[in-house]
Amino acid sequence: MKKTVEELLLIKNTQLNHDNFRLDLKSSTKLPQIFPGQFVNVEIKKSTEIFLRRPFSVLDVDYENNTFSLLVKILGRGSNVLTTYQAGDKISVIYPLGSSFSIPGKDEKVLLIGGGSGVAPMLFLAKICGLDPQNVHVLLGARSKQDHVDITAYKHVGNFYHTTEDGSLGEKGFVTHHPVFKSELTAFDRIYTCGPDLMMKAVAKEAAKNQVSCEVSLENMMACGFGVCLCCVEKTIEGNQCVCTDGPVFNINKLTW
Amino acid sequence: MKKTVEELLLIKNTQLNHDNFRLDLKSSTKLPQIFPGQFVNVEIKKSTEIFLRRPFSVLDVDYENNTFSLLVKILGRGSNVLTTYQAGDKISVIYPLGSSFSIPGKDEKVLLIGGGSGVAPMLFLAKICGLDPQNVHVLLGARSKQDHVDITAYKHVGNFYHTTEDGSLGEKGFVTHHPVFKSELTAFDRIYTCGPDLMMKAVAKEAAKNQVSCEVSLENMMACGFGVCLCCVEKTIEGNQCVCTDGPVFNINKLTW
Amino acid sequence: MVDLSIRIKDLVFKNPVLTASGTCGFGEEIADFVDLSKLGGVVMKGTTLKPRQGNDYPRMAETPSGMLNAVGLQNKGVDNFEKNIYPNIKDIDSQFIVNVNGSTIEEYVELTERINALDKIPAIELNISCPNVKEGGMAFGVSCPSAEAVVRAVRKVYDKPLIVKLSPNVTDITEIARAVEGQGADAVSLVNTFLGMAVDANSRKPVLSTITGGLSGPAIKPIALRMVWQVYNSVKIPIVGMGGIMNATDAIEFMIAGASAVQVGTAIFIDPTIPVQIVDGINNYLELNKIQNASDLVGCLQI
Amino acid sequence: MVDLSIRIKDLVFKNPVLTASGTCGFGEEIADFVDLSKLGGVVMKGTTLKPRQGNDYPRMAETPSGMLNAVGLQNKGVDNFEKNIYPNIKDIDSQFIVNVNGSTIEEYVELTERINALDKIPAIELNISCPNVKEGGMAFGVSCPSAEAVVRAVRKVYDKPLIVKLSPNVTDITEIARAVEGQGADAVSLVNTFLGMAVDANSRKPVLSTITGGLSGPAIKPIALRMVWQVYNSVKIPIVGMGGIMNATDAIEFMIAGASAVQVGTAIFIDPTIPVQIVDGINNYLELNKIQNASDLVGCLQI
Ligand SMILES: Cc1cc2nc3c(=O)[nH]c(=O)nc-3n(C[C@H](O)[C@H](O)[C@H](O)COP(=O)(O)OP(=O)(O)OC[C@H]3O[C@@H](n4cnc5c(N)ncnc54)[C@H](O)[C@@H]3O)c2cc1C
Ligand SMILES: Cc1cc2nc3c(=O)[nH]c(=O)nc-3n(C[C@H](O)[C@H](O)[C@H](O)COP(=O)(O)OP(=O)(O)OC[C@H]3O[C@@H](n4cnc5c(N)ncnc54)[C@H](O)[C@@H]3O)c2cc1C
Ligand SMILES: Cc1cc2nc3c(=O)[nH]c(=O)nc-3n(C[C@H](O)[C@H](O)[C@H](O)COP(=O)(O)O)c2cc1C
Ligand SMILES: Cc1cc2nc3c(=O)[nH]c(=O)nc-3n(C[C@H](O)[C@H](O)[C@H](O)COP(=O)(O)O)c2cc1C
Ligand code: FES
Ligand code: FES
Repeated sequence: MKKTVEELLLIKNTQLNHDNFRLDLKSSTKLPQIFPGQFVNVEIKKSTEIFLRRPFSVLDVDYENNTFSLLVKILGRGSNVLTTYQAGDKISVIYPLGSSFSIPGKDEKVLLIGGGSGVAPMLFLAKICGLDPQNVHVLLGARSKQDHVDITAYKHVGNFYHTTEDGSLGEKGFVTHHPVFKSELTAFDRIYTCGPDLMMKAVAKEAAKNQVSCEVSLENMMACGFGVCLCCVEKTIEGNQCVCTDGPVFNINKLTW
Repeated sequence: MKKTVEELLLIKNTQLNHDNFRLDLKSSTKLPQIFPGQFVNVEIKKSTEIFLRRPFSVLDVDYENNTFSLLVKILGRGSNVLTTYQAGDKISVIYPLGSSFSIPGKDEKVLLIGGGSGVAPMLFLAKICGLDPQNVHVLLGARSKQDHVDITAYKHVGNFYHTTEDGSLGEKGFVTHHPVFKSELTAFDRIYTCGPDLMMKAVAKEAAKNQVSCEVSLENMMACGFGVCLCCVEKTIEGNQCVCTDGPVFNINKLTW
Repeated sequence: MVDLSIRIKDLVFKNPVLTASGTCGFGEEIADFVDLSKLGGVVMKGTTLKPRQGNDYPRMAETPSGMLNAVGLQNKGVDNFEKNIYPNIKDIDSQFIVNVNGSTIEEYVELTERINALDKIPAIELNISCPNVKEGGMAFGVSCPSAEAVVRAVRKVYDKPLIVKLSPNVTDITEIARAVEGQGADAVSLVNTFLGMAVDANSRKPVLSTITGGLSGPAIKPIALRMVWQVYNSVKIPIVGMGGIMNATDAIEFMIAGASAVQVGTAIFIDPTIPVQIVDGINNYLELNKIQNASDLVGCLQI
Repeated sequence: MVDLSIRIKDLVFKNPVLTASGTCGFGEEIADFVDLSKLGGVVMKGTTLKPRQGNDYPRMAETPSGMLNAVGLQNKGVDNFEKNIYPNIKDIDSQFIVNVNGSTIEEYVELTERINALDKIPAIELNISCPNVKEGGMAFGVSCPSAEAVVRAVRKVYDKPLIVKLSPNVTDITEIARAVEGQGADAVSLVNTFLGMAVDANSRKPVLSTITGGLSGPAIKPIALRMVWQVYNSVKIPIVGMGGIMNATDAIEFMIAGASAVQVGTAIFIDPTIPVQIVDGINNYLELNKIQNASDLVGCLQI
């Protein structure tokens, strides 16, 4: 898919919880096809402090209206300013970028594990992969109930489970402590995960041990996002590879974790 | 008057013509006293490109409501971004800065000459000096009618004259071509002027020739605005002086023009 | 119609705007965004004889109006270049320049000979200023004798235009420029990145795996511009200027200060269409100011 | 309660935050905004024996995340300092340091002697790195022999803490640092401004009356930080770090890299309350991280 730099129109900025926002962006032309796991690189002009773009995964696409959305969690300076943008603002975006999750086979049973803002690509994937909702299991982890991002639009794509570290929503503990992960892991054909490094590594470890196919989405620091700076590398069994072009989605059997 | 750094609230941003805006700023505490000719130094955060503050003269003060206004003409990057600020935005301002125009004696006849955004301190001065409107003559120059800034609130402070370079409003030509300036100059006790360098120099030359007291307001490039960087200097008969502290208002007999 | 073309020795660039090494891959990576044939030239990613994995992650830190990188010349080596890159670029209507790197003079020479054999590579940029490698790189570029030694050796085996890329991490860049001019360099390009560092106050560790890295972007523009002007006043060979160029005005400033051509680097990360926008911007500037040839701008600073 | 105090030789600063020379006048100019006694110290505007008018206007250009200045040591000379400044500052509860400048070694020495006679000036900062004067200034600071010569001469007539301010416009700043340490400097402060330049593309003229000027502000922070770290690893005397410090995090990074104290310069132009905010910020950081003494931070970078 051809990558472009485009000024998009912010049509809606919705606060989802204390530090997560959903931005809906509209293109004035036909949207390129965007796959789950792919990301966009966003210019944040309204701040004296930001120089580089900031990468965000695509949360959902509406081809009919040529809009797509991002889920932005406030982490630092850039994400903070971005969430102050208002409907009507223009935002320059480079997209679509990176690799996507592999689409599961028709009857496969999949487990999608999202933590923090890592829920974004998970839900897009859940929607796209067109499986019988019976076969789709989504496990979302957060620190506590108030950190959980509720994207109700997705409620129909499958079975939802939650964990929170303080037990205020769903199971108490990390995603890897949830029964669906602990006891039913080998029942899944594929696991997909996106979130904090530690979470993904814990998931990957169990998946590898149980020989379940597992794909992770990495969030290495990026300068360009389209493969020219070589800053975002991850060690793989084939040497250093760019997370922005060879990834962000990697099958764990390719990583040196 | 003590200088402070304060976050002010932008309560109104009014577009006056194609490239001039009036910003009304409100302090949450009691305003310090501000004199005509004084300026404020404004931080412009909403842009990746601006580093230093930008100085703007005070156009008017409303002590009752603890508000004052600025007249901002779009000249470059900073002024451009500043005019996109909206009511409700916070703006950090260092103020009040610099020297002020000398207040005329009770029965003196004064001529105030403003060009471009230089009309800002002129009108504030006209309002403050408390003269019989008969004795106040305000001459405003602009390139053409559409560049003229109409601040009707001031219409009662004195006699108004206009020049435009293309003749689309008032006399055709520069301010120095206007009859009130050309033929009645010696009738004035004081001349005050603020605007483009070339205009002020032309005014100063005639004033000096006719031995009429004349004060000009300079707009040298500033880094700090409060006398520590020594970047804004103007050559005077007493050596280099800071426009931000010794000025911006200078009597022309102090300058080496 | 103004004439945008500029010349380094006998090599003609259709316009003065090149992309900088390490910021545009081998050109192909930005082909989605721009028509490469609109560029004056493309300086490709730093190449070495043998493949290099580069430095460990993390390799990047954002800084005020700039960034630090510590890539460390990751590349697949010259064999891969010949086999997999050269065939794709050789017929594109622009000038594709190889950025030549080595840990020893012998490596520089051997690599240059390999590149010399490639017909459609019209020039090399000899990188004696990479701050991110343990051996060679910048070490060659910060003293006159070592800079002279590399250039002398490479000059012997290379007849096409030889551009030597200088390090700004020196007390007097004109000294180095004169030294390499003395050894037959056809042009100098400057500047490479400034040695910088980032610290994470929370972890109290360096941000980069290599502790220090190379600073690029608009932050360095005023220093780079000064160096271009100083070098312009002390050598006769053309200068390719770079360092923080983000738009046509920046590029024009470098040309006024003495650069015959410019390279656009970090700006590409912000927007890969910037180099082509700069070509258009220079064109407009020349038309507006009724200047016939881009080359008339070079060094026209009025003092 | 954490202990913010730091020490250079036998001189105690109540906290590690000083204002940088040329950016806070003589302290009085920012007294409207801050309680000067909350600062670790104030390094006053560069002073010379005789009054200096400085360079012509324009003296300033904004640059990406920074600025160029070409003030050229405008000051009213030491007589005026003694008569009109010293009496006002001598009883303020902070450390007021004179930034000493000269065109010749003799001038440096004579001025130092004059300052030595002022009881309440506890230290001088010897500026051998001003890029904006035709004679002296940076010329002394970019080679070891000349740096040594000035420091040697000044050391002879000055017993109180002698801080030498280094230029970043050198190939190897550690060499200069070691040289001045060898001549008895009690501390080094770094960095002064980087030599830079701005061009006006419309007029095709330099923006500054002096063509080149000194670059300061956050743009230079990564380079300054690297230099502090390098110098920390090569001298034993304390380092006063500066260059683009805008907030407490920046200041802490400099301390982690090896600075015993920091100076805040250009940031004051943006907001003169920043130095005091930084004092508070360092205090909070130490409390949060359960670090007892500010001095424990110095050079604690984990590699
Ligand atoms: C492919 C990809 C997809 C992503 N998708 C999403 C998403 O859908 N929603 C979302 O909220 N975030 C996502 N992120 C992370 C997002 O890019 C960072 O949160 C953002 O760049 C932080 O910018 P900042 O200016 O707020 O932080 P800064 O002020 O620059 O830094 C604050 C902190 O954030 C850390 N940080 C900075 N950049 C990154 C980064 N690239 N990855 C991880 N940590 C970083 C820094 O180390 C620092 O500690 C994604 C990142 C990548 C690489
Ligand atoms: C004491 C004082 C009072 C002022 N009062 C007003 C006022 O009431 N209303 C108003 O609109 N403007 C006023 N100005 C001018 C105003 O400060 C500049 O227009 C503004 O700083 C330009 O910023 P910018 O980012 O838009 O321009 P930039 O993008 O920084 O520069 C664009 C152009 O503006 C010129 N410029 C930049 N700064 C100045 C400056 N300080 N003075 C003159 N030209 C400059 C530059 O040379 C450049 O050519 C005043 C200036 C001073 C010093
Ligand atoms: C990520 C990155 C990688 C780079 N790699 C190289 C390289 O391989 N060879 C080289 O000569 N310069 C390299 N450079 C330096 C640039 O070519 C250029 O000299 C420098 O970035 C200054 O220009 P800029 O500010 O426009 O980026 C690299 C720069 C960056 C940012
Ligand atoms: C306007 C200006 C004037 C300066 N004058 C002096 C001076 O007189 N003596 C001196 O040693 N340094 C002088 N400096 C350098 C600063 O003290 C400091 O070393 C430099 O600006 C880097 O720090 P910063 O980035 O925090 O400003 C001056 C800097 C500026 C911006
Ligand atoms: S972010 Fe530049 S190559 Fe991946
Ligand atoms: S602007 Fe800094 S002294 Fe006037």
